[in-house]
Amino acid sequence: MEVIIIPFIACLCVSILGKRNNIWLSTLFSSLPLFFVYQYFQHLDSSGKWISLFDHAWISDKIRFTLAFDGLTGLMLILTNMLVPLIILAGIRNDENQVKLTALTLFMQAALNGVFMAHDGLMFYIFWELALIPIYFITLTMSGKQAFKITLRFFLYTFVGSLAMLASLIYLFLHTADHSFDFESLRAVELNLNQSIGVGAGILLAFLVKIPILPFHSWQADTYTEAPASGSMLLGGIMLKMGLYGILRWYFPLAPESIAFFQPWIIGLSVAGVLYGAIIALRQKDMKRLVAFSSLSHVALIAAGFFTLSAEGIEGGLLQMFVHGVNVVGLFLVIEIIERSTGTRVLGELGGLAKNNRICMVFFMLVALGTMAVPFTNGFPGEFLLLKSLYAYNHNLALLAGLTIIFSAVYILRMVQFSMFGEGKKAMSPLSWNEILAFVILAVGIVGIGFMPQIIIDMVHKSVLIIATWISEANGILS
Amino acid sequence: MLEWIIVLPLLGFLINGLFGSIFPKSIVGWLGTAFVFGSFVATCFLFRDLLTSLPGEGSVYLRVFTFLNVGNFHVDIAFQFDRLSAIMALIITGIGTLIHLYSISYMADDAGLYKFFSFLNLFIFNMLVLVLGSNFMMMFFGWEGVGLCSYLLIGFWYKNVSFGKAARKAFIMNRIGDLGLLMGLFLIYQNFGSFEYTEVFAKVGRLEVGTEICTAIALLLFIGAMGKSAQIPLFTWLPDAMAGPTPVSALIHAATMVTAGIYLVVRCEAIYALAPFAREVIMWIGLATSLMAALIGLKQNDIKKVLAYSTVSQLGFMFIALGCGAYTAALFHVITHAFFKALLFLGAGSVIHGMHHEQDIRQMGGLRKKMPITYLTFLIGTLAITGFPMLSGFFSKDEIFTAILSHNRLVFILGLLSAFITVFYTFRMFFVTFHGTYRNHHHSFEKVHESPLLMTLPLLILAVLSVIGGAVNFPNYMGEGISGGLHHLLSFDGGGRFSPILIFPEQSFEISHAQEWLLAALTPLFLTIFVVVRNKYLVKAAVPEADADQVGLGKVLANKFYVDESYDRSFVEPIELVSDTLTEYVDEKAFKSSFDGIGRANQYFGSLLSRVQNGNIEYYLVYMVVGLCLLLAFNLF
Amino acid sequence: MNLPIPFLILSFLTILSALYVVTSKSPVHSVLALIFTFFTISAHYVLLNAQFLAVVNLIVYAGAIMVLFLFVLMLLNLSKEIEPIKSNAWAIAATISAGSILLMITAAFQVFGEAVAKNPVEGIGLVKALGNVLFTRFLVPFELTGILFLAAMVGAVLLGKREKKPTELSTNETINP
Amino acid sequence: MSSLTIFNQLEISHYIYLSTVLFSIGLFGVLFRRNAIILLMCIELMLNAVNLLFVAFSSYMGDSDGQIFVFFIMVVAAAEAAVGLAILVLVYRNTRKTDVSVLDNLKG
Repeated sequence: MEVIIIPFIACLCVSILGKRNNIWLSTLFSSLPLFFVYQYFQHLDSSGKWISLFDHAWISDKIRFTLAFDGLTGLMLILTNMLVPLIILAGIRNDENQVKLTALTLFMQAALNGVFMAHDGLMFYIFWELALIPIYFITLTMSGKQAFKITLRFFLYTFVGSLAMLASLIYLFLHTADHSFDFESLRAVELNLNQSIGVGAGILLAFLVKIPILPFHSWQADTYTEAPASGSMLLGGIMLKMGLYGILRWYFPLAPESIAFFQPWIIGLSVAGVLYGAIIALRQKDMKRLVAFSSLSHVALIAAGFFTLSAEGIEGGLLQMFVHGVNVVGLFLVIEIIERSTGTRVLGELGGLAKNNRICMVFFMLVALGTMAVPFTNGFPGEFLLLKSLYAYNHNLALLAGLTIIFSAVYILRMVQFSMFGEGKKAMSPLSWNEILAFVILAVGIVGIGFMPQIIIDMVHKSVLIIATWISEANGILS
Repeated sequence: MLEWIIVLPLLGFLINGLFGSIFPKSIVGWLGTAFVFGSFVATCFLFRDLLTSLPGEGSVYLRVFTFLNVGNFHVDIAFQFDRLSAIMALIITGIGTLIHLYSISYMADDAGLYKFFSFLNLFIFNMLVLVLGSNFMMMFFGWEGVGLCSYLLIGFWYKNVSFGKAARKAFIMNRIGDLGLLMGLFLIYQNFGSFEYTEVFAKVGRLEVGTEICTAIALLLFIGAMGKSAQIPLFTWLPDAMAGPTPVSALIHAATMVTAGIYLVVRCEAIYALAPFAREVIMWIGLATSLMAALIGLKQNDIKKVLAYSTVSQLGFMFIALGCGAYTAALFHVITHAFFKALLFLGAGSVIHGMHHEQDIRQMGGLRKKMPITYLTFLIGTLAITGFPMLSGFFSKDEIFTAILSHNRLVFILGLLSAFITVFYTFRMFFVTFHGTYRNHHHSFEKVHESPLLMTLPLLILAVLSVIGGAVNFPNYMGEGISGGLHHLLSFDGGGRFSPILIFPEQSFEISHAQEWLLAALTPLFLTIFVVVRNKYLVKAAVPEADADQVGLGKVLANKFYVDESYDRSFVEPIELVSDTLTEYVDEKAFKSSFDGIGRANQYFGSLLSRVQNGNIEYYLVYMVVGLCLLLAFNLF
Repeated sequence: MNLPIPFLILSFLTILSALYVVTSKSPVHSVLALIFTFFTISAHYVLLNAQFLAVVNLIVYAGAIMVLFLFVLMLLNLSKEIEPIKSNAWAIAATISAGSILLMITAAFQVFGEAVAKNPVEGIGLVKALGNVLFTRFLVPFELTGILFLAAMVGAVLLGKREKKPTELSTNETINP
Repeated sequence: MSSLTIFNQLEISHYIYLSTVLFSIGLFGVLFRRNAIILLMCIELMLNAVNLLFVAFSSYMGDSDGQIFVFFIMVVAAAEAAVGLAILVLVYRNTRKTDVSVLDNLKG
């Protein structure tokens, strides 16, 4: 409960204080939840089951306000509460928008924490939608020419998806024995194959749009590009993970019978998305757009890994979720700093920035390596496991998806080359302390996970096992 | 001891990388060198221990921590110091130390000196991980890591855009190979359930020759080797990689990294022994690479480019040997090649240094008088690479040809042709550079100078090694006691926990007396070519034409068979076209518009419906009445 | 069917005058016809033994409401105004709508209305009986109607009050001629 | 002939038909006419049709509630007429017309 309330109160304080608010204080407050997450971890027992943190009757006695916690949730909470302070910290800008952005980011943090902890279907849906509100306004903040149109597209897209999920949840709710939205009750509903496919399609749609998987992605690139840096970071770093988390936490347990039906489709689309995003990213000039498409490519691979239903795929995917969050935030941070000091983020207009700003260059290189999945950076173990799981599923698909390691090298190095190397066309101003601090924390994340990915795997392993058991029970197979 | 071998270069990287910018320049270089030298010393001691006090074990094993443990997949960060990795580690740290030493002086004027040394140390670290890792995962770590260092060092002078392009090309080409290697690794894990060399090879040992799995794995791994060791079709990056500082070319792109492919095949001998078809493929690709690179080398005028193509050509030889199953010969050639090619590159670096960064041999000439040490050592290197009798290159090439001869006559003849061409272009380069008259107009001849001691010392050491390097594995006819050292080392079976490197006994390449005579008759042929070259470039003092003046075959060769251009045409441009098409038409038009189309359709129907709301109460009344009627009707019927 | 003559005559007059209300071109004629309709309806009430309501109907509708209408007509001087006639399409639409409602309601009563048993009680339409019910069971609604009336009165007065600023009126006129 | 005897000869359906017809006439007027005053009068007519039905049922069933409702409806009708006419006067002042089709500012 604390992890939702603290950011929310901080959000209120920032709104009230207005311009007098202190960025360091906001950062401190937004990182406080990490401490509580640590405490929650102490409560976990060895079974890996969800432990209830808060339980109170809400709309009715059966629709309760329930928060629960397990390793999976813990991973997402760490990701959220680690990245949000960084986003706030890096977002210092001396204009009116800063207060607004900080307040909205804190609100977002509260909502995201809620999404990851919700144990009740309706609550999950409400937090899910609640997270959409701040990001909508954040995206609108930097009103570029097309901002409104793009934001509307983003909003409608995700909203339609969530409505489908709501319909599915309500359908399940009506079939529960005790008319409850509780996760366990929803899961206990016995569905036949057709029902399961229908319910699954609804739930899945919300997640696929959010991830986004190939045909549902057209909101993504524009939104990333138009949103202010903190918006892009929130979207790419954390919000996409909501969809992936949702697949694991809600789709797999609630409609396990339908997985076999959707599996080939989702994996096929994901692999197509991996290539599609990578190929488009090859030629982008706008750095943010490039990162958006590369993110499309990377995240699709995670989805494919999940749907292989193997331990490597799911746990590797979870690892990669965390890693992708760190890397995307790092990339957007660098791009933001470049844009702030040179006024552009178009590759043709930049070059030679390494000369002025060595720290930025080193960090950029590090994030780039992480994104390219070079060994001993964080990107490698996850991508390796994902490709391995995909390989076990289908050799040819793995080969196709594996092309991403070539393409990612091409577009990431191209981005580094044309912004950092070559003859200097623009100069960069020196970094401020808050930016350096953000860099250092992210760099530690990149290298640390690169060397010891097992920490994250251990965190989620038991929760994944439980979900895997549910899937195999429902499908009558023991894997 | 094993941990020190690996940790020291990493420490060097971290210290120089993090604090190098605040150290004085003089310290940075010596610091970097010291760490590598420390690693070299540790390797020597450990190697001695391995040979003396650990006779039964055959290897030293060090498990650090579990890297990943997911489902059935388990992989450790673990190291294994056996005879094969010991040899590789000795080359890496030994040559590495010399090149570090050389770089202190060579790079002294560069502002990014600390960066240079930290990258070099990082490279040594990664290379050691590659060869010392106890499983395929560790090898892959090192494999990608050296690729990264290669990228960083080729693009070291980042202000130059074309250098950056060369660096990216190297990295991406390597990545293409890595994809193949990665697929090979997946296949290995799927079939053998482990990445540990000992476990995998133990299981492989139970399979039969010609097993499809082995062939598939062998070919996939070879794709990785193609990328790293610059074989057709992935060789074009290596000549471009000469954009990096010369010590980098010597260390990475001649002596160590590019031989990782050979190491991979030798390491997986158990698999390749069962895959004759894959070996055949390797042999032919090696042959083609060797010939093609040698031909291109004929018309290159950049001193480093000539050496680069000769490296590609020599790597081709090594793969031919591997294809014939002559693993020892290949490894032998790796060792001798590391000596003389590092020597040649460092010599070239010395020339470039003395010529104030002029690399075109047409601008040189007569340098023999100004740089005697460089001249002398370069001559030794040249003789070694051309296979002058009793120098190191002679023995290793001889072994390779022995193996080829007993394997396939056609390959033997073509390989011989390639070796002749080597003689031709190497001496061409040598004569044009050091003999004749000085031809540069920008710098006066007086300004050309011999390099300082720090640079000539490594040259001298390497020259000595190039001369005596053949002692590593003298052929049988040199006498029972001193011959076949490397072969014995690799085939050693102590019966301990680890089996020998070469699990399947290497086939012995016995050749008849007639064939021995044939080989012996080759030396006069070498000499003939030497005389031809000497006549053309020394006596007649011919100067190679500019690339633009080339005609016919010469033009094709000068343009490197138009390989880069055809790659651009057949891969780069289509992909860019696809990318643009996807961006412009599919993403913008198809996906986005279709979604927007739904929105627009809604708006249209909305505007149709909104006409109903015309604000006129009369209409509303009619609607109301109609609605009432319908409601009643619905309830009634 | 054997219907009593007074009912037939009354019904005939009621419908006839109602039709005249609807069709008459002059508003004043409409008002007068409507008053006549109210009279006939009151007569119906008498037939139905609802004497009190018959009287109240006359007083309230014919006496108060219709006078209000007449006052307004005179106030606005609308007696001469000929309103624009709607097109034939409108006439047809209105006829069809009204006709179908007639049909529907009739049908509805055919289905549901036959079940009502005739159970007349003597004297429920008298003041005494109604007053008894009104001031006991319906006391609260009755009081509330009083408040409603008051509110309506205040509202009507407020709305009907002439605006203080004549300029505002004139601008409005120019905007909406 | 007293009213009671006539009452005894009547069936509820007669009044149903009568009030339905009246109601429809009022409705027709509402739909057909454009003069706001006539519209209001038609509404009164419809209300009266309903009243008539209420009274008829009340008498038939011997339940005085129906008549009470008629009483309330009259109250409401009077209030409605008062406010409606006041609005009408206001509209006329502003537009010089009582034509309802002019008042179409609430377009969708």
